Amino acid sequence: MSIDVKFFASLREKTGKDSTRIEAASVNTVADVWQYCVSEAMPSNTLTAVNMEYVPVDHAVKDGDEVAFFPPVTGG
Amino acid sequence: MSIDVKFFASLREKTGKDSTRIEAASVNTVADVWQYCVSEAMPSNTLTAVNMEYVPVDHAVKDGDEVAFFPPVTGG
Amino acid sequence: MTIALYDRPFDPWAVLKQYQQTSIVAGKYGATAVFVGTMRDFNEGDNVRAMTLEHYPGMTEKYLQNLTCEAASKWDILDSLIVHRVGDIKPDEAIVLVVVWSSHRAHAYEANRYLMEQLKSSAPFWKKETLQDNTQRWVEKNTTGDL
Amino acid sequence: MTIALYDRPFDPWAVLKQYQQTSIVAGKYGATAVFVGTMRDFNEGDNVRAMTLEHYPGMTEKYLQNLTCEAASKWDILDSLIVHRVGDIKPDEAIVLVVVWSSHRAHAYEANRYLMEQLKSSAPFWKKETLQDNTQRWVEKNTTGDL
Repeated sequence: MSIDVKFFASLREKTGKDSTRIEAASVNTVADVWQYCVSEAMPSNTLTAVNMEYVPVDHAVKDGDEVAFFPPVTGG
Repeated sequence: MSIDVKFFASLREKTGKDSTRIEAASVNTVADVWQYCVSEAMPSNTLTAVNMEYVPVDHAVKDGDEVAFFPPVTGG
Repeated sequence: MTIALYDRPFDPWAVLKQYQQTSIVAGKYGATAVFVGTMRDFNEGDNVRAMTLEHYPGMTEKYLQNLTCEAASKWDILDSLIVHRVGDIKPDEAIVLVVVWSSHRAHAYEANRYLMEQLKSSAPFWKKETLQDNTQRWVEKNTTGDL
Repeated sequence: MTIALYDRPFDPWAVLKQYQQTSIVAGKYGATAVFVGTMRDFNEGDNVRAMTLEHYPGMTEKYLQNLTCEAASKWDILDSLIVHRVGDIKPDEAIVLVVVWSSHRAHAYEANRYLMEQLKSSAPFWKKETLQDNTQRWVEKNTTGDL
């Protein structure tokens, strides 16, 4: 299946990835998407979203999803 | 002794008094000032101030004080 | 810490902006909490045409000044501004403006709320409303700040 | 219920006044609660020259829109406005403006505070600071809204 993956802020810089599309059969959850894209372990404070809604890392992903990884937010 | 007395808002209208100076020997407390000036009893929700600070009705008054009577406030 | 009584209409945003530009040190405050109370054209089920705000000259200023000092001692605030209308007021005109500048939002929010609640419950102002049929009535009691 | 992201400096008081004049029905609101977050020229003991606010286009808008709807269901509010800067920001520029109009001050205050706390803790924005010596660093964590 095809998944759009995005990294923001310090995670974008650390992983050296911005936005990428992956085509993978072996990917079931948000955590799998990270593992597929990045060799290092996901930092424990990473926030994860699917289709622009916050989800836990064990959230299932499906074809066409947009999966995002980012550090704690600091707006306002 | 000489005391300046002020009435505000609905109390000013009810008593028909605005600001008045009394010269009285028999006046010891804020409550006495009311009694000296007004024939009716003081409404129970009346607020009282001496020299522009809130005080209870049994507060002692002295020569030269400014004593004020007013209803619950409704600013803001 | 500034308080002011205005006997004519004022634009709260213009007053606030002006004060901020002239009195607040740029770059030092992170949080500005503002409350504006505006005259509505209805109250307790009746249409209201106009209002007169009576106050106790001298005590009003003293009360508000003491209040701002008290807030400054309770919270970590850089400055505060209270502006209150007196005299004749029309619907949609601002009655009160309270502003608190702080480095921290919790202090700005809480000090602002405190100033408004104290002002509403204790500052010597009294509202007299003129209804649609030109009858007048004193507003008896302010609402509490509870939900 | 309006949200907007600005990629250039804005005058919060002018934006607020303009919105109020065009979108809020005169005479119906009694309480306006406002919060403005402004960039300071210091943070965690260091002088800060500039800041870049990154965000997640699409999710930011969605998050803020859902948040305003949630607040409107929790409190009795007439309208709300959230404006947030993105991109390059200089000290003393406004970062965020949150306004709530209501008939009742408790609702205006509490909804405003809620919007700010949620925005701070969950809206997908990230600050990168440029210090005096031109080094850059990501702000790691927002402060809590506690005293």
